Amino acid sequence: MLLSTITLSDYLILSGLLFSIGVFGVLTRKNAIAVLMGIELMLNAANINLVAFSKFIDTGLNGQIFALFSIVIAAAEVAVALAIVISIYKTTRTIDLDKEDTLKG
Amino acid sequence: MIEHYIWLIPFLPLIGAATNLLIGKKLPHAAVNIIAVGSISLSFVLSVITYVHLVSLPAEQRQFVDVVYPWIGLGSFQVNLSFLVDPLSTVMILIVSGVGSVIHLYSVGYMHGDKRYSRYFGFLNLFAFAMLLLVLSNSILLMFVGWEGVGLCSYLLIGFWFEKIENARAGMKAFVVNRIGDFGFIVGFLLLFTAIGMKTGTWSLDYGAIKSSINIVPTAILTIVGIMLFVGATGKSAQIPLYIWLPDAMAGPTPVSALIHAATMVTAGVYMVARMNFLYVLAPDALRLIAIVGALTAFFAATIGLVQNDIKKVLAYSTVSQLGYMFIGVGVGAFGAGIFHLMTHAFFKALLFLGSGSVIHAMSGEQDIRKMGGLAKKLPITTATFLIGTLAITGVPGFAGFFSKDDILYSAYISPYGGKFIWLLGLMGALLTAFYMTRLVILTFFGKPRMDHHTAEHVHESPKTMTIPLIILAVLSAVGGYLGMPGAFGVHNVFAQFLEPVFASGFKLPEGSLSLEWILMGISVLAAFSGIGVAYYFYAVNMELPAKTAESFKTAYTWLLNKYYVDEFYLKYVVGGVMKLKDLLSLFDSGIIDGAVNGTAKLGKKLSDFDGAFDRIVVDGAVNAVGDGVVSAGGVLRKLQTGLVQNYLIFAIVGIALLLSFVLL
Amino acid sequence: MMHRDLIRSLVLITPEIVAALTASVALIGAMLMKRSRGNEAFYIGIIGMIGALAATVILYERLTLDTAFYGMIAVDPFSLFFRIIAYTSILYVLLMSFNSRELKDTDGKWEFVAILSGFGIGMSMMASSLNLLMIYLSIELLSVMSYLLVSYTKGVRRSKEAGLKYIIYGSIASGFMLYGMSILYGISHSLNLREIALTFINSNYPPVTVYVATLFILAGFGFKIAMVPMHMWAPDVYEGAPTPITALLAVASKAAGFAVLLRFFYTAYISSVSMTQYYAQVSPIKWLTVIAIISAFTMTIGNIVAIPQNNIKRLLAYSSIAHAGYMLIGVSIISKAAIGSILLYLAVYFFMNLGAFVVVMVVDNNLNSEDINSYSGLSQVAPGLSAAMAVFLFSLTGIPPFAGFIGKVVIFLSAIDKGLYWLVIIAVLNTVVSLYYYARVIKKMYLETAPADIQPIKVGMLPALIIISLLIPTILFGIWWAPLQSFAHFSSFMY
Amino acid sequence: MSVNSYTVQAVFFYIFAALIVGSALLVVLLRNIVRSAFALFFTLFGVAGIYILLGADFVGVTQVLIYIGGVLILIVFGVMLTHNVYSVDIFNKLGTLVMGTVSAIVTFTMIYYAIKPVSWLYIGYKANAPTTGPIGRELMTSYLLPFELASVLLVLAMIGAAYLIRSEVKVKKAAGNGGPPGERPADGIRKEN
Amino acid sequence: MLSNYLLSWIVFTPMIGFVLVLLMPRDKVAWIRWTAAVFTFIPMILSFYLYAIMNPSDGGFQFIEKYSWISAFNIQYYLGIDGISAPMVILTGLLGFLSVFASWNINKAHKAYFALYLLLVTAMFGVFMSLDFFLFYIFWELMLFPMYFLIGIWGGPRREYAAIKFFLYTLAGSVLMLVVILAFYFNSTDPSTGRHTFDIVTLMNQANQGPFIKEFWIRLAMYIALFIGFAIKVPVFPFHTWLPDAHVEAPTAISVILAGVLLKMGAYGLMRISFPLLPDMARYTAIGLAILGLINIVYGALVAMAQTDFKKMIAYSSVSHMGFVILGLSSMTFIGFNGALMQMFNHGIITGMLFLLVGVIYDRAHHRDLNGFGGLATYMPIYAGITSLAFMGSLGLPGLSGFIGEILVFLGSFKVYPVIVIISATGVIFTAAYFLWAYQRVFLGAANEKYKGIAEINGRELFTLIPLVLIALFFGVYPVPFFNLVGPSLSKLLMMVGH
Repeated sequence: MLLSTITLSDYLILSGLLFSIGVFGVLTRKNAIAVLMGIELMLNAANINLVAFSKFIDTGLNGQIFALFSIVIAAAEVAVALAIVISIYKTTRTIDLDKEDTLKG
Repeated sequence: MIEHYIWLIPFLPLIGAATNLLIGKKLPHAAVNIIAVGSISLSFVLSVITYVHLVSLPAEQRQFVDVVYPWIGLGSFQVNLSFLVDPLSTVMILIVSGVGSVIHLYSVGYMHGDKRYSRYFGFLNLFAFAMLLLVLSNSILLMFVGWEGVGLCSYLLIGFWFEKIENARAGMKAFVVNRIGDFGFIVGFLLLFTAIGMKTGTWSLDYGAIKSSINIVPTAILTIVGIMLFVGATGKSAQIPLYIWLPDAMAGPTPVSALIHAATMVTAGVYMVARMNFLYVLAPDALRLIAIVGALTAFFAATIGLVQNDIKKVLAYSTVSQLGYMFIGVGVGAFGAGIFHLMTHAFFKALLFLGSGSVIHAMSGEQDIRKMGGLAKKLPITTATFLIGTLAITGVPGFAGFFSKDDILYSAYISPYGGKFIWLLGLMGALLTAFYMTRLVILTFFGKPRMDHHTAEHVHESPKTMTIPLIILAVLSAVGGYLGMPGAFGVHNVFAQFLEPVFASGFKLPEGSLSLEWILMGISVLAAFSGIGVAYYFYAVNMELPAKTAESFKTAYTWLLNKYYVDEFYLKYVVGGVMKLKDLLSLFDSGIIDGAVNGTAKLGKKLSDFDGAFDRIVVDGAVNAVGDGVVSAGGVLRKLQTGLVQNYLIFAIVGIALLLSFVLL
Repeated sequence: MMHRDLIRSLVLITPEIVAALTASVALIGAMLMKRSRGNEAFYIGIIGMIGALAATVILYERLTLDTAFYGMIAVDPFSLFFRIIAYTSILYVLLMSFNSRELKDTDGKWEFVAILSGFGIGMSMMASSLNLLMIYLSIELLSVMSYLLVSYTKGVRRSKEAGLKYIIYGSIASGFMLYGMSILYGISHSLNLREIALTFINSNYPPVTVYVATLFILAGFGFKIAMVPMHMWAPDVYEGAPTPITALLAVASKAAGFAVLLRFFYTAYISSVSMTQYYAQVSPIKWLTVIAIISAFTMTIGNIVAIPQNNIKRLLAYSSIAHAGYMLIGVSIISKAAIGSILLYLAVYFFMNLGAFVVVMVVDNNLNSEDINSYSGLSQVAPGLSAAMAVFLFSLTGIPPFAGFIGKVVIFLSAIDKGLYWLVIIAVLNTVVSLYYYARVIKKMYLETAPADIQPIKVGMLPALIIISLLIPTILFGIWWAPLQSFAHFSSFMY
Repeated sequence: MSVNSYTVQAVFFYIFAALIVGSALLVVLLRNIVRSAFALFFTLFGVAGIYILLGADFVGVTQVLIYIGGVLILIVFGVMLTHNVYSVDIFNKLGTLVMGTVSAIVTFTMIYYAIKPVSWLYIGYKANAPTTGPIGRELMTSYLLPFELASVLLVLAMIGAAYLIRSEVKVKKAAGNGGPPGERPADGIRKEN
Repeated sequence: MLSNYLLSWIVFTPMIGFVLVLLMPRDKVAWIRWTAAVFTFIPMILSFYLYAIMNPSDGGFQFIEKYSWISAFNIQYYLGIDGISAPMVILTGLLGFLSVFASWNINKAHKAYFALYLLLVTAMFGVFMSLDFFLFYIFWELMLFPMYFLIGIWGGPRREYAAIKFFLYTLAGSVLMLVVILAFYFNSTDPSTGRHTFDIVTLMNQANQGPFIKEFWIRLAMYIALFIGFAIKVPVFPFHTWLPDAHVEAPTAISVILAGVLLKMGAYGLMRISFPLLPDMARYTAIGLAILGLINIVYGALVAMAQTDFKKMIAYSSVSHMGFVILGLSSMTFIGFNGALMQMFNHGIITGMLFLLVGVIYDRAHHRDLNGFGGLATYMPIYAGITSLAFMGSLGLPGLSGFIGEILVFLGSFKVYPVIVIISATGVIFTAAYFLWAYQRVFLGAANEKYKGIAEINGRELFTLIPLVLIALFFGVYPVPFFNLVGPSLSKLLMMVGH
């Protein structure tokens, strides 16, 4: 039957896919906030991994706790990232990453 | 008693030289004279005492060594400052100090009024020291020290009046050519030293040590050593091919030419060959070579002498030629005859040079014989002594030259190493010598005066200090010959007999018949007189004949006048070649090596424009040269840093992927 | 959990507690003092840091070798060494900030001190954590704090641009690290490093998985120490950030990176029982060769790209990348002596690099330029300053009699002992290349004449004191470096 | 557990998986930033569902609360603040697009080859018991230090973010550093390349 | 008391001077100069005293000072001298002291100049005395950065280029040496303690060298790496291009030190480290060394002939003279070694004199173009006299010390490489040619009015020259004391090299 039981590797492949899409999003979008979204996708992928491992191979709940902390930290990161993006926007009216190349060489 | 004071002989002139050079400027001329002449005469006196002491000893023990102090002490290899006194060196020190004192006395008059008076005498004394050291030394290395020392003094004295750049250039030429000779000499004694050392384990350059172990060295090596030492001799004693410096050496003051370039220094080569007779005897091919070169030089130099117009140049070529004779003498194995001719030549050649000196002195510097003539009346003593000298050199019987030259020609004829060809060359040389000497005498002293009016008034006889030496030398030139009268005259040869123990290394000249000796003597006398006659006819009787003959043999005359263009050849090829080579190497050094060595990092180019230009080039990213090495690699990698964070991330991910693939595969 | 156990753990993290107190006092200060422009905040910060340092030294003297909080962190000489480096570098940054022209006119001085204390806590936790979660958490704490610090001068455009680049690069790097950790957790079903080592011993997993997990984690650590594939952020951020913060990044966060790298690899990938002086590897992968390759690339790229630089901070950024490369040589030699040599190098690197940045700050304060050309003729105008800079630069090149040479020699010693000749040859050639750009600065200072209009440089009392306090160890440890050697050797004991 | 509960789980898994992957692609590919922010909502919701499926109920709820409630709202605010109508988000240069896809594919292959060969040590069936209690106990005992540390991180992050955003207070003293406050005079010198 | 810390006193007295000079106010130029003079005079006198109380018959190391410096790596502060290093120490002391007077007319930043100068002197003493590889390397590198500044700041027009080139060349060489030192360290076992050691003396006996470096290829690679490090210093043919630039641009006093002492470190390194530690390799590569020596002699002489800059000519002449040293060393014979060491000592004295003389003329005419002078002998007779003596000594005229060195090298190496010696003997001709040609262009010829009122050599310059002239003459006439001093150690070295 097509709908056989869901094994750990299915979850892992799902998180792998999500991770790669996140990477693609980060590398191709020009808008800074779009990049932040990409980062969120990557972190979520990692969390799926953690929770999946916690269910299938770990007696304790370490994986889930790790995921919890990761969510918290992600929140803090987004806050700081947005603060920086907006403060740039206030002075230069653009958050296009291609314009941010004065420091180079 | 004298054995322990031998070192005083060379040492005295050294002290004289030191005082004159250091404080001579402040001393009055008189004091300088006393120091200079005094020191050389004192060493002459000591030499005489040594001679007397030596003669008092029985013939076999006439040899002793005076060791002063250890010069180089390297364990097994010891070189001491030690002097060997034996008949040969005694004769030499007598000649050197004797003729030297006479010339020192003469120089007092000649150099009168020169602004570097004390320096001149300092150098002259220094020369005497070096020459005495050369002849008295007991090891080849010490002889080499004297050898270079005299080379130095000849450089300093030739270029004494260095205001005129030609004199300086002549001095340098002399030193460099000598140096080329010394190169040969060094190689020679290096080979000898190593050959003996390897064979016998005794590492020494003393004559005694060498003589004792010479016979186990293979003759092939000995021949090479002989030849290389002779190369050194050609450099010092101006034989073909290294004679070119002697004619230019005439740029120095005349007493210098007399002492160094006639009597003593140039004879060093002959002395060396004589001293190394025990080696040369075992290397017959070397001897044969010496004889041939000697003969060629004798004839060749005489031909050039024919047409020279400068009084000193004529005498210079005559010296080269006479040295040729000495080398014939030693070359054919008649070492005694060679040394005897060396002595007689020292007397009459010094006399001739000093005579020409007083002529030049009188003519206030004029040296061209074509502008002279008719000086006999004004310079009676000079003319008389000059005449005696000429008679001696041309080999007129009764005078010194005749006996010594004849002895050489005779031995050349009968010796196994000589042969008819060498004798013939010697004979022709004698004829030409007679010709050019007579030409010189006639053109200088007789005939109508050809100098301009102004110099004519000033012609005057030289002062007493100059004429006395002339007279002394004239007497010696006349009487000197009788010392070594050849056996033909029934009386045993005092000189040869005195030197015999030194050359007693088992080589005997075959006994030629008495009649042969007489015949040869007759032929040589004939040659001398015919030379004089023809010259007399050319220049006294039929004045314009020389011009006509010069006209008819145009090319021959110009070739002779320009000394066979030998100097030009040397300048163009030897000196020119070296100059081109040095420029090539210098270019190579600064261009290629410098560039190549730091070319890898292109530091050179980058370093050279190390200032703003460098930054400008790199800052605007124009990496100009391909393969600019490390510095340009920096520029290229730097451009990867585009400023876009997304590019950085791509680089990171690709980097990790590459690492993974590298590790896994 | 028995409260006696809790107290013991709390005692073991007293320095962090002191730092947290400082942060809270700073926050209170922020509220009360209403954005004042005065420097009171820095005094509080300095007192706090000195307190933390004192606590650390006391712990160090008590020779503790223990874990705390259920094995979350290890408090051993190794971690205490890094805590000392952490709090000292923050202390120096605070001292520098007194005179930093960039930070003078910000109104957030109190927040600055708070964030710095947070940075300190993050760094010491990084050095001591034995748990993957703790490692991730402390790295995140450190990173977020440094994102804030880098873009602290909000008036300056390039500082915000640097901050943006830094946070984007950092988040993605930590994303990769988290993913790597999750896989490692999957394999070894435990977050504790020691247990991970046991799983490696007991079970063997396909090398591919272990490689991918390790490389992803290495990406995270690599970002912190700016090693080659993960180094491209460093030049821009070092140039953009205010100079004291650049110094902090170059010295403190790099040291923390090495701490967590060493802790992670020497606990998880190596069996604790080691017969020979070399530890036995347990993991199925040849991670040593990976580190060696990275070290070679890091050194070479760091040195080569530094040559054409014109901005002094950018040049020092590449130079610090190169120095990361030299230290990585030590990491690729798994022996106790190797750890000692890295710690020694870190200490020496701390003095000379920090000193160089202080001088850069002083010059920037006076000439308002970070361009190397503006250094020409500095020796005539500020002889003392340029002499100090020359000493720091020569020491960075590794010329005796300065401490930099000793650092390099000690690392080369252990490398040659292990037979890594090819790596040492590369390092040695890099030293010669590095001379090129360091000497260029010295050349500018000494061999060129100052432009006519250069006004005299006033160094100020505090920066002078700071420079001297860094100059003395750089020279002293070049000559008599036995104490430093024993300190580093002793600190190499790991739980 | 009857056969159908497995199948029900499988069905839900595929629904959520499709939801996640679909909306993730939308987030990344939509040109308009606002629509992609909205797509992100669905992704996060899907992930929460997955957590519930895996029996991590507390984590699922946290995900919804913090991620969707907090982070997503923040992002939407960010978008609104910086989204000026006339700057259409034109497409990226072809070069970065290509490199982006290549890197994504490379990353996926790395992950895929890491996961595929591993034979995971399953611990057998673990019932989906409520996890809030145990997590709370774990947080207060073995994970106490990370808990405290996370709190320090959050506080300081908020303080820092607030500092970065607030506008400079007008400098009362005649500091005389004219021009826009904080903005240094044209730092021409800095722009050297 | 003094005698058992003598070596440390010699090495570190200049350091005391260094500190004093730094403390002095900037404008007290006279004080600074005289402190520098005093603090180089003391080590010179101590080195003479050292020679006096040294017992020459024992070839081993004397005045040993051995204290543990960094016990962690078994690095010792180990000083000692023997017959080979004693002359070098005396030479350093002498030239170090005299060059202070040659730098009397340094015009800018006197304090920095003399401070760096004293540091340089310490480094040089250190190199010749240290017997611990690590200490040797520290002193070897310590000499680098003072030289960089001394050339870089007080040098001629292209000083920056010359300074950085000197620094890079020497650093590249010494960095190679560092790798070899570390390799030796790890493959050595100190018999007494069983630990690794940097101690050159223990490394000298092959028993203490570990297994790893017994393989032929490794030993050859190490020997060549060491050789390159020393060859750059000597300098040997392909690595010599830094010398002319460094000499031309360096101020007079520094050229004297550079030529007089620094060049000897390369050769000293060969004798102290390469030969005893890797004797089999030394023997194996001796022929190569001889050929390089030959190239140095002939190539150096010819290129010197092509120079128009006085100092550059002398620089290339140094390349040529050091070629003799290399030839002597390659001969592996007792006479050859003595010749090489003698030549090192003479070259220091004579080339030191030459550079001082160039300094005299440069201070007056402010240019060094050989063709630019002419006829100076009439205006400056004393100067011309001393220069002619220096030239004669340099071209190897008997009676002066130069000759002894050269002739012994020839005598020693002829047995081993007859052809090479014969070709390098031609060098004697070229040397004579370029020196006399230079002498003629500068001094002889018509009096040149451009230099009408040029001042004769003054007292201070004479004071620096006279001692050197006397030593050159003394060792030319009576070199036995030198050979007694050097002989036993050289025979010990010879035994080590196994001939």
